[in-house]
Amino acid sequence: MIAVVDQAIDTRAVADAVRDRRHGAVLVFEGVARDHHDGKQVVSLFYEAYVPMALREMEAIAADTRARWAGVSVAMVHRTGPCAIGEPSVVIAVGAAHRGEAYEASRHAIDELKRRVPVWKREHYADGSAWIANKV
Amino acid sequence: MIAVVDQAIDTRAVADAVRDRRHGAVLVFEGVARDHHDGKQVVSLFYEAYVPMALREMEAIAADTRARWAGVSVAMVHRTGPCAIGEPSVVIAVGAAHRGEAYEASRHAIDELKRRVPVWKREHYADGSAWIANKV
Amino acid sequence: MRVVIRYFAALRDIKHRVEETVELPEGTTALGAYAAMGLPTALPVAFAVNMERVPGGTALAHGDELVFLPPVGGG
Amino acid sequence: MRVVIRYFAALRDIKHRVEETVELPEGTTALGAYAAMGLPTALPVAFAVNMERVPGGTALAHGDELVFLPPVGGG
Repeated sequence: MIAVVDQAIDTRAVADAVRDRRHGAVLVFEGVARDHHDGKQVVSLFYEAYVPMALREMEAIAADTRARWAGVSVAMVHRTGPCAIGEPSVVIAVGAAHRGEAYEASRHAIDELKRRVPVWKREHYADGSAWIANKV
Repeated sequence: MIAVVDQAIDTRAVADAVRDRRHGAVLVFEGVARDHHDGKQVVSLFYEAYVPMALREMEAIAADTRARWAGVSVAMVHRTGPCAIGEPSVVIAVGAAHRGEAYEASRHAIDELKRRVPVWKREHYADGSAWIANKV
Repeated sequence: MRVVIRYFAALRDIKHRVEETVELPEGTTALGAYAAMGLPTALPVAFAVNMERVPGGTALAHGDELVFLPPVGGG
Repeated sequence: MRVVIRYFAALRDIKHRVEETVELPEGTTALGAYAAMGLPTALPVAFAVNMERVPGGTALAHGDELVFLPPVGGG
């Protein structure tokens, strides 16, 4: 499952997409809208995506992850539009035979997503807003 | 939330136990009963625990994890009794401001759980069963 | 040649548009198109043509979809 | 002195019991109790007294709960 959605992400569905009788570990990462950034109080987030290219990049990251860690399953869903504090903006699920590869593959997938998937984040504060880039 | 339960683990409830407006990452690890081990086909698993000591050890691991990674939240639930292939035997949720500490704290918690929590696993095969220790 | 340009994030705010179809001289590069649209050269944008990241010096072709990518913030 | 012993996993299979209360001479150690129960010395067990891991040489006290811990397999 690779998707960009404009409503709340169903984390359980993302996790269920990677389940397999051969897997001993399922690791689910949720990137969640948090109420602060660089000392500023954040009221809400807004995500914008270049959707068709984002999907291509997410598919490429999933394929690369499966190639590096043979046998793992990967699902990734990113949200667009307004995202309230506490809600996930991205969910990545990885299933693997053993936990070591689940942790490595999951970390690789989220790091790559943050580096190259064309999605932009606007933080809203009490007194304005700003587009915030990921640290490279 | 630290618990030992004798029925299916509610993964969502474990994840929800660590949610916090200050967290930007929630990482949920599920250890899942898998259908093979060392080349043998596994039909089902059975877990036995020294419950009061298991709870003490899990509390100690959670406290140690929170001490090492300040600000993280930790929840851990282990299951006992029969566990069908594909069902989680353990769920560990970690919430953190940033993903780096979520991955490190989660990995630490499951590694420690596997090392020292008094829980035993019996694998059932088509032709018998055996108690299986974690690799040290 | 005719090229479709789509704008996102800070560039959408500046241009007040989501997408436009423009006529550009043959041989115009991605970076050339960026300058031709009057966008601030100080912005550290990357370029995607037909959803592939390309260097700024890449020459555009008729029918291309061109997107200027500000630093991403997903996750 | 009286000590409660609880058995788990392989040891429960061997003893066919979950728990027993035994009378042991004063000064008996955790390891001594293990031998006194006729359990196979080849098993690599650890010891818990009142839910704390202790060395095998630890002397038991009246009222202690003693558990022999086979290698764990949780997770």
